[in-house]
Order: sequence, then structure tokens, then C-alpha cells
Amino acid sequence: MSLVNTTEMTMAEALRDAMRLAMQEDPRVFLLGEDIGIKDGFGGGFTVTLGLSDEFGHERVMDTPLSEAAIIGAAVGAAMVGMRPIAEMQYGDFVFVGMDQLVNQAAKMHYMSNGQVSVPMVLRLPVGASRRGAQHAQSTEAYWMHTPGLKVVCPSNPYDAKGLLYAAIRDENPVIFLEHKLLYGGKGGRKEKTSIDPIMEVPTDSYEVPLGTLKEVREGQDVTILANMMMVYRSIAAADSLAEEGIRAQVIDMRCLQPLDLDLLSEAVKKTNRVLIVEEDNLTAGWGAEIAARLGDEVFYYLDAPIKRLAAPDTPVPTAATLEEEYLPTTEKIVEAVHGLLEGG
Amino acid sequence: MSLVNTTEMTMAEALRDAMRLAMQEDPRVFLLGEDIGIKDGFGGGFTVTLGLSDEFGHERVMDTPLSEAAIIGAAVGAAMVGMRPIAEMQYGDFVFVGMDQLVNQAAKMHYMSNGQVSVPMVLRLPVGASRRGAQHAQSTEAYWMHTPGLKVVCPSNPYDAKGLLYAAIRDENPVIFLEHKLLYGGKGGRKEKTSIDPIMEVPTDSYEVPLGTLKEVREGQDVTILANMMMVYRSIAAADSLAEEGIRAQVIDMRCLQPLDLDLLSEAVKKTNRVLIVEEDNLTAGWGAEIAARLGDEVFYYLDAPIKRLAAPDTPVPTAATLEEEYLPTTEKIVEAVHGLLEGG
Amino acid sequence: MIKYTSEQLFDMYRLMVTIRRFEDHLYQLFLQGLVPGTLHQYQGQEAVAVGVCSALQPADIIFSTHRPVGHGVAKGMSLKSIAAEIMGKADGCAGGKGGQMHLTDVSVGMMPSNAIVGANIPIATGAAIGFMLRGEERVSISFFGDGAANIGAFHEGINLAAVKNAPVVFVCENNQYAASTHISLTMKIENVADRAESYGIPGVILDGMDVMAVRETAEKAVERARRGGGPTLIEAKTYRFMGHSRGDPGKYRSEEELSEWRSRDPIPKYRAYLEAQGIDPLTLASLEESVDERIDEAVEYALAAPEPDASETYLNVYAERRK
Amino acid sequence: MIKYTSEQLFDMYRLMVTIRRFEDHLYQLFLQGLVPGTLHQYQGQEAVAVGVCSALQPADIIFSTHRPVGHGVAKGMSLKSIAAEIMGKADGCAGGKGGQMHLTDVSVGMMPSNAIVGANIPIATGAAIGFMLRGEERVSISFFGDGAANIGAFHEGINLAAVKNAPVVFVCENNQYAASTHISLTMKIENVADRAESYGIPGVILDGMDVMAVRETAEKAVERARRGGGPTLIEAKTYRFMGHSRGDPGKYRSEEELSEWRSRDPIPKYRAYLEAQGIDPLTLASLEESVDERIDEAVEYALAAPEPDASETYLNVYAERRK
Ligand SMILES: Cc1ncc(C[n+]2csc(CCOP(=O)(O)OP(=O)(O)O)c2C)c(N)n1
Ligand SMILES: Cc1ncc(C[n+]2csc(CCOP(=O)(O)OP(=O)(O)O)c2C)c(N)n1
Ligand SMILES: [Mg+2]
Ligand SMILES: [Mg+2]
Repeated sequence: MSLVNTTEMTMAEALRDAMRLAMQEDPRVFLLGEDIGIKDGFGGGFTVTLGLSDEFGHERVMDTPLSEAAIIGAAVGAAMVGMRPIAEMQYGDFVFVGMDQLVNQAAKMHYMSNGQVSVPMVLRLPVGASRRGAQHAQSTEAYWMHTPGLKVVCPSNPYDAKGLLYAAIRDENPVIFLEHKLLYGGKGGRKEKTSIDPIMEVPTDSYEVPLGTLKEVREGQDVTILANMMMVYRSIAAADSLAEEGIRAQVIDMRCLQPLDLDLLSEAVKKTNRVLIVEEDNLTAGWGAEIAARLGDEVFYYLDAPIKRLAAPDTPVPTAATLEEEYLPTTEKIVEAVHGLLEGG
Repeated sequence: MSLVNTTEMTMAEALRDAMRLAMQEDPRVFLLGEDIGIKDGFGGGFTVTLGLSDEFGHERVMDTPLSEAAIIGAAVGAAMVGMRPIAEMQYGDFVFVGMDQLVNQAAKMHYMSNGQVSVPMVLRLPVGASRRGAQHAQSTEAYWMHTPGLKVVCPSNPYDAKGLLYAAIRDENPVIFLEHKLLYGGKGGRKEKTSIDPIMEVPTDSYEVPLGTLKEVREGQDVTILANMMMVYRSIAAADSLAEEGIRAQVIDMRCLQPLDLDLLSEAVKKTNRVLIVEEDNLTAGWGAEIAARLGDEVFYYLDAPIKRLAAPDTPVPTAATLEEEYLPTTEKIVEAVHGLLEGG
Repeated sequence: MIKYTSEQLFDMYRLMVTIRRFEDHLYQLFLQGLVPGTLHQYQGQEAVAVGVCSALQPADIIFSTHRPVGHGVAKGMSLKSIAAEIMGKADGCAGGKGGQMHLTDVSVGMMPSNAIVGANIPIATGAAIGFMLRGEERVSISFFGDGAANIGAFHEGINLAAVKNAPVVFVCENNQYAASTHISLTMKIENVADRAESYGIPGVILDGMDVMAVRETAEKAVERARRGGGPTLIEAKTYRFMGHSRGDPGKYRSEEELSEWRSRDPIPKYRAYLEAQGIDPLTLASLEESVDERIDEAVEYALAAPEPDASETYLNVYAERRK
Repeated sequence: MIKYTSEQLFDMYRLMVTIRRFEDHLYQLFLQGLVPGTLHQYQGQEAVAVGVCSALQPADIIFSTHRPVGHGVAKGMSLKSIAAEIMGKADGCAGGKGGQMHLTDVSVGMMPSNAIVGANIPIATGAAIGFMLRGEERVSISFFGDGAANIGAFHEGINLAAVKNAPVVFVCENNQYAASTHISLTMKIENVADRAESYGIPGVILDGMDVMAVRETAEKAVERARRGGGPTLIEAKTYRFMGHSRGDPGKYRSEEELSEWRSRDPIPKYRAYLEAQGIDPLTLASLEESVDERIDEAVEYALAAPEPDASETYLNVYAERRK
């Protein structure tokens, strides 16, 4: 029984480690993006690629001009001829500059060519509000869930981050990989103001957390809370405070939204009979809407109350601290929503 | 009691008439897009702007280079200095080339400027499958519903088309105006293969159909069917065939998805207690998901069966006729889904 | 000075005649209502596809557009697989799922053609970057039109290729129109190739109706790219003899303009060149006959081919993990 | 030959010193942890903002970037409204909703600054098209950096402006870097202005550290646009003395490079020019003092200003119908 060698890692370090190991193991893997490999530079928007260009050189850790359509388009082209590119958008919001290359090219290429060509690529999007305003804060999961051909991954902790990224790199399809800015665990000048920096023991070797899997991060019989990324932490905090009132809230980390493990969700709700979905992005047509609609159909007869959603209001993300705080779902709001659910809605 | 003067119009003619009247009444209104005003040209992708450049000249019916980011971006800029531009994407799918200008600029400008600037513009998107394949067939409503600051309109008939477009032009916000290719009623060479060409008596004067309103197009006590654009026709056909079995299906035309008249929907479902949502675009995270999630919360205790959704599968749109037909929800599938609903799902 | 073997010269003629007659035949089928979807036809531009593709090595790849039949034939696709795809049949090169604007046959280096104007430019750049990283001496070609020269993907894709010195050749087929819009309305300058200077790469303007000129220019650019000399932007001045797409009568073009360009038809021009080199017109005539036979065969095959089964709709959305 | 009044010369000096000292003051506040969000600072580029804005008529408008403080001050925004916005306060120019990258004051023609690089280029073109259609003799200015010159919106926006002859002037502030990436890695050619030829419009390269040169060039381009002569692409060679944004130590730049550009600081250079014109250094000194007072006032105002009420979060998503 060989002991797995582990070490303490932040999300940024875990993500970097997944890419480093993948690049060591597979010459087809390469990175491209803005400021990701510049000598004495940032190592990408949030230090995730720091040091990789020293180890692998500036061809395999390729800095590009400020051209998001070309960054994504070049990743599509390289993937079509057998490479396994990992492209970075410095902030997830810039993906819209290259949206055609993602929605009309990467996502549809395999289908339109009837399987002749596939696009094994990863597109990394730093997401979540961080006091920089509406064009630097969007989460965007729902756009990708509505685009057949894409897979959608959104880890909340370093262990999942490393395993899911490693699996995404080895997947034959374009994977949208969301990374929450307040979970990176940046140090020094790069530390985000309101960040929660989860640090965990993470295996030093490469390992896969399979795409299409969800994870119960807290048991509970009375209500099921579905949340992703930063909202996992606020949901756990809410569950802790609910526990003091004798309410046992289950929390499921929605770490992969496409493919979606609907069975796990259905089984969970069949036991708790009450569901709250907590989402950082805007409520209307968010990823929570699809989950609510699916479960509302699958387990309708097990529901003791309507499926509730707690999400950001339908507004762009405001910058000022007081407004951003009002905008984001909070632990208190989660507790309140669960109370509402238990009173039969 | 003055009689309203009306005349027979196709969708294309009704849309053209709305723009013509708006341009006659308001010098701030102008059109921009590819091939919309070329002498002896197409009059836009689907003849909607045919003849307008002869009447208003080539400045106010402005042909542009093939540059969707600049077409949408220029509309944003012109709207910010007091104009009321109507931009056309030759096919809705090309909007992704200019997505940043829509999602990060048009939709957020009013909010980010704290109300100092608004963007009164209309973006017309020809949508729906028409035997041209995955990059010429998308409906895209869900992307716009998930983008606060945009309004989303999708008329099914000439009367609504003229009134909604006229209202959209006078709205102070960016309105995404979806026009289904198979409803335009193109004549001669421009006639679409599988088109249903609704021709209706339409008032010759200008009139508004208020944004944010929905329309019951068929009464029924047993089940409520919510559908938009082409699916309104297939739902009515399904309702006709269900009527022969004594099943009274209500059909509501979801002609405006944002703002959404949730009260009308709630009241309807409170009476029928069963809901089927019929959507041409892909199922997952479609506009139907948001409606199902909202109603599943609002009228949970009135539901006798789970809210069902019938939509296209989660695949890009295939080109071949047999595949496109399999892909699109059909009248038969609607009838089947209603049967399922009535047997308690 | 003929530097090509007669076999190469014949081959080019065969391909140009095949494209012309195949497209003409498809147009007849369209008039008979036998073409389910759309048609963007290539008659008039044959010299560009054939000139460029004949300058390639087998392992080189091309990225085509909404107007892909000429490129597909020139790169070596079978007429049957193209005809069946245009007819939306199961035996089409993409099983009927792609359609006329999405022709592909990776086995001959015809990458999926793209219905989004300009989108294949950064994709072709990425493929070239892939070749560099893999140490493969392969070149990627991006075909696009004059309309594509004004879209963002043109600027970003060519600039990235230039700064990375990627082995890609950009071929602009300037047929004077983007659908109904004449180029004089979409650009203030005359030559797309002049935009090469913005990216620090060579720009070459050539007569797109002269297959020999196209081939020679393409050979230089392709070898330059293969040797690590970076990309080239080639602008072939050409013209399409048909409307923009299926039902377009093309009234936005003057009769004079059309007949002037018809008078520079690349096929009779090349045929005259071959005859001037002493090639027997009978040989050419018999070659044309064999082309007609192959076209009839392909059309019959396509018309007789089965429709794809409805269940195909749900396949190939996601690629399976290869072990 | 001084063609500007002394009042105009003083004004330019006042604005440049205001921008420099205001940004320096904001940096100190950042070091004290008093700046909630991000900072992209303008020190070193003052001559471009002031040179261009002083060439405008009051009704002309400017579109700025993620680095907007210099443009906002030069266009006439109040320091209080800028400082309060950067501090996320209710009295900020956008009520705290926009933040440092989204400064705006339509009353002085400062349109909302844009955090998406290059996005303001087609928007500025659209505003200019709006002026033409309204018959208004107004000009719109688009500011952007060297990084923006490689994005699709640059290509599409400038090309559209060129073919429509729109009254817009494009001002590229080439400070050699896009965040940590030096321009030599993002473009194979040296001058962004050379790309003007692709669009058939004039391109002008100038020393962005010389406010007089900037103003004169800008005046010519602005009047040309106002008269219907169409757009101009101006490239101001300049440099930013600070890191890219708040915590960036800028280690990717050499000390020599930084000190070389510091030696060409536009403010002492302009001050020397004024003194050479016989302006009394004491007058300049007192002017600097009044600047410091106004900055202190603005910072105190901002620090004391209230946070926006949480209810503001839900307002101004949709504009109401104006009767
Ligand atoms: C991004 C985008 N915009 C618009 C269209 C619609 N469209 C298809 S072909 C075409 C004209 C393209 O002209 P050009 O690039 O010169 O190619 P040509 O058709 O002349 O071969 C247009 C406007 C499209 N397919 N993609
Ligand atoms: C489309 C887009 N891509 C990336 C970024 C992130 N980013 C912000 S500023 C910047 C560098 C911009 O460089 P330049 O245009 O030269 O302006 P400068 O910062 O030098 O003034 C980058 C990469 C962004 N804001 N928008
Ligand atoms: Mg063309
Ligand atoms: Mg710069």
C-alpha cells in the first residue's frame, strides 16, 4: 500500500502543477495567452503560469499579442493537427472578443466534420467579482452549458483543481475551465482583497478527477444545497450556522456542469426533498435555471417545497465594495433561503 | 370610431414597414449592416430592408464592410450620441464575432455609467434552422436572457413583428430582435425551403406592441404550451390535433423573453396545472430552463405534473434534411409530450 | 521555359475543368430543385484553387470557406463525397451533417471548410504553430475572400502568424465582391495584399486568372514558409461568374463587368497556353470527356445515395477518449 | 513662433502637473491600502492626454481606456468626481458602480472609459458616424495603447471609419508595453501609425513626450476630421513611469530603459520650454501650489464621501422611456 506523496498547495500552485506534469508527460501540451511566460513578468493574470516558461521555454509557454480571437482560434487550429493547447484569457470576460472561435468553431468542429476532426483544448477563464467592475467579474457558466460540444468545469479547491485540469488536458474535447479569482491564493502584491485562499494537501504526482463528476462536501438530511466555486465556501459556512439550529444541510460541489451527473443530484434530492441552488452569476438563465428545471422534472414527486435559487440579481457587477457585497449571495442570504425552504416555501 | 386602415403583409414586409415608418417619423433612426442597401442588391439577408435605401439614401441605410464587431460597436457609439441605430446581422450566428460589443458594451454601458449614458439600439438576428448547417441556424435567446441590460424579442407573426419592432426602436435600451427565417415569407428565389409564410392583415399606421408582453394565441383548460416563433405554429397544430381527442391545450406566444410577464404565465398555469415549454434551440440552459425554474418556484403548489420541456437535443444543428427534421421539435413530438403530461408525467 | 512536367500541366487542366463542369452540373441540379441546401459556387476562380494546391506537398493542409468546392477538388477530394454532402446524403464527406459550406476530408488535407467569413485565418495560423511545435515540415493554407479582409480575425490571425513566423500562407481571392457589396465600398485602398505591410510580411498581388502565375507565386510562398521564412499574404485578383449564392441573379453587377472578366476565363486561357506548348487539342478533348464521365458518376452516386439515418443526429457531438 | 496664448500655455502646464501629482497622490493612498479596487496610472504620458484634449472643441468627445485618469482630467472632469469613483464612493462620477477603469462625465465629453482593450475604437467610430448623420460638426477621439493595435476591433473600427470618412481621430499611446509584454513581441513592424496605410488614412508618428508637438498634430487631425477629411491615426511614442497596474513592480523592464524615458519626462521638458519663452518660474511654482491644494481637497472629499447605498446596486440596469 504505497503512501501517496502530497504537499501543501494553493489553487494557483495546484493548477500550475497539473500543467507542469502534463507538459512533462506529453509533448503535445503547450500554453498560450497574454503575459503568461514573460521573463520577470506576471506568470499570467493570477500567477498560475509563473515559472513555466523558465522550465519549458517560450515556444511551449507562448506569449501572444493582445488578440483573443487569435488566441482561441490558434488553439483550435493547433488542436486540429494533434496538439493539446491550454489557452488563457487574462480575465474570463475577455472571452467574448473571441466568442465566435469558441461557440462556432471549437464547439462544433467535431460534429460538423462528422467526427473527422476533434479539438482537444482547454480554455482557462479567471472568473468572479473582485472589485474591478462589470467587465472584469463575470462567471459565464451558463453561456457554455448552452453550447453543445463544450465541457464546463469549475473547481472550488486545490485538490479538485489539479485533478480536473489534468483530466481536462487529456480530454478529446474543448473544455472551458473556470477558475475563481478569490480562490487562487495569490501571495504578496497579487493577493486579491476579498480572497478566501484554500490551501490543501495535494498529491505531487499527476492524477485525474474525472470530468462529469460532482462531490458531496457536506452531509445533511434536511436540505440539499448545490453551489460552485466561491459559493461552496459560503454554503458550507451557512450549513455550519444552520447546524446550530439543528438543521442538517447537505452541500454538493457542482465542480462540473457539463457533462452533468444528474443521477447523483436526483438521488440526493430524493433523500432531502428540498433543494437550494446558490450561484454567483446572474439569476436569469443561469446554470441554476437548468439544474432547477431538470430536477423539477426528474424528482418532482419527491419535492416537499419548490426548488429555490439564490443568485446575483440581474444586473451587471458593480465595482464599489458595498454594492459588490449587495450583489453577491452571502452566507446570511443562504441561511435565510434555507429557512424559507423549510417553512414550505 | 375610426376604422384602422390595414393591408396584407408578410413578416418581412411588416418588419420593413415598421422601420420605414420609424425612419419617416424620427431622423435619429438609421440602419446599418451588410448588403442591406446595395442598389439592385438583396435588401439584407432576407429582403427585410429591400427598397429602404432608395427611399432614405445610403447614409441612413448604411452598407458596411464585413465587420460584425464594428457593426455592433458603431451602433453602440451612435446610440450613445443620440441616434437610434438598427443593426442587422445577416444571420444571427454571426453575432458571436461582435459578442464583446453586445455583452460587455451595449448591455452594461447604462449601468457602468450610473445612468449617464444609454444605448437605444436594435440588433436584428435572423434565426432558426434552414438547411444551412450549424453556423447558420442558431436561435441564441438564452445567451441574451442571461445578459442583464438587454431586452429580448422574438415575434411569430407579422402583426406582432411590426408592433414589437416599432416599440423596440423607441425603447431606450439595446433590444435583441430575433426574426425566424422560415416565417419571413420571402417570395421567389428568396423563398426558404421549409418556410411557413404567415401573411396577415396589418395596420398601415405605426403602432406599438409593448415589450414585456406575452400573448395567448389559443385558449385551453387542460394544459399550457409555451412556445416562440416557429414553434408557435407547431404548437397550434398540435393543439388542433389534441382537440380532436378532447384535450384543450392553451398556447401562449412567448414573443418577449425579457422583460418577462411572469404573472401572465403564473395565472395561466394556475388554471391548467400542467406546462409544456417548446423551444427550437438546444435544451440545456435554453430559455425554457429559466421559465421552468421560475414557474416551478412561483406555482409549485398548483402543478399536477412536472413542468416538461421539449427542445432540440444538445447537438449543433445538422444540415441534411432528415437530420434537421430529427433535430427540430415537431408537432407530433408536441402531441406526445402533452400526452405524457396528462398521464401524470 | 516550362519547368513543369506535362503530367503536372495536364493535372492542372484536368482539375480546373473538373471544378468548372462539376459546379455547372450542380447548378443544373439546383435549377431542378435537387439541391436541398444552399450553393456558393466557384466558377471563374479555378486558377487560384488549382494553382495553390498544386504547389503543396501531400502533408500540407488547406482551410477553405463557404465557397469550398474548388478548393476541395483541387486538394484531392473525391467528387462523390462532395456531391453526396451537398445533397445531404449519408455518404457525403461529413455524412450530410456539414453540408455545402462544411466540406472536409482530412485524409487529403482538406480541413473542415468554414461558413464564418475570416474565421479560418487564426485557425490556419494555429495549425501552422502546431506544425512548428511538432517539428513537422508542413505548411497550412488559409483561403478567404476580399470581404474577409475587413474582419477582426484577419488582423489578429495574420499578426499572430507574423510574430511567430508560422508556416502559413494566406490566399485572398479578391473577386471584387462580398455578396452584393463591391470592394470599393468596404476598403479605401485597392489591394488587400498591401495590408501585408502592417504585419511585416511579404504581400504579393497576382492575376488570379492565370494558373501558372498562381502556382509559381504559391510555390515561392509555400517553400518560404516551410523553410521558416514565415507567412506570405497572396492576393489573387479574380472574379466569380455566378451570383453570390444559389438564387442570386447578381443584378448588382454590370453586364460589362461580367463579360469583361468572362473574357479572361482562366480555363480557355490555360488551354491556349497548353496548345501553344504543342499539346494536342485532342488529348485535352479526351481529358475533358473523362472529366464529364467522372462528374456524371459522382452525381448519380450522390442522387442514389441514402439519406443519413435520423439517429446520426445525436452522434459526434463529443469525441470519445482515445486509449 | 508661439501661436498659443499664455493662458493656453499655462492651462496645458496646469493640467499636466495636475495629472502627475494627482496620480502620485493616488499611488500613496494605494500604498496605505485606501484604494479598494485596481489602479492603472498615467504618469509619463501626460503630454498625450493634454496635447490632444486641448486641441478639441467643448462639444467634441473622447473615449478612454482602463488607464483613464489623465484623459479625464485633460477633458475637464472634476478631481473630486474621479477620486471618489476610484474610492468606490457614492459621489464618484459613476456612483461607485464603474470604478477606476470606468470613469465618465458626459457633461464634459468624457464618454465611459472602457476596460476591454480596443473596444472603444469601433464605438468612437459609431459616435462619429452619429455626428455626421446629425449634421453636427463634432469630432470623436479614441485613445488606446500599443497592445490594442493588435486586436480585431482596431482593424474593423478604423476600416469602417475610413470608408465612411467619419470625423474620428485615433490616438495610439505607444508606451512600448501591453502589461508585461514588450511591443517587439506583439508586432513585427515598429510603428503602429504605419498601419494607417491599410485603411487609406494618414498615419502620424510623434514624440508623445512633447505636449506642443502632440497639440499641433492633434489640431491638424481634428480639423481635418471636422471638415470631412476623414480619420487620422496618430501614434504618440511615450512611456509609463509606473508598473502596468497597482501592485506591478515592472521587473520586466530594465532600469536603463526606465531612466532613459524618465530623462524625457514631458513635464520638466515643457516647463523648460515655458521658461525659455520668458515665463517667470515663480508663476509656475504658484500654479503648482494651487494644483496641490485642489488635489488635497479632492482626496479629502473622496475619503470623506459616503459609500453608495446597497439599494443602488439594482438601479440603472435599464433606462426608462423618456417622454
Ligand atoms: C462573419 C460573417 N459575416 C457575414 C457572413 C455572411 N456572408 C457569407 S459569404 C459573405 C460574403 C463574403 O465575401 P468574400 O469574403 O469576398 O468571399 P466570396 O463570397 O466573395 O468568396 C457574407 C457577407 C458570414 N458567413 N460570416
Ligand atoms: C480584450 C482584453 N484583453 C486583455 C485585457 C487585460 N489587459 C488590460 S490592459 C492590458 C494591456 C494593454 O496594453 P495597451 O493597449 O498597450 O495599454 P496600456 O496598458 O499600455 O496603456 C491587458 C492585457 C483587457 N482589458 N481586454
Ligand atoms: Mg469576395
Ligand atoms: Mg501599452
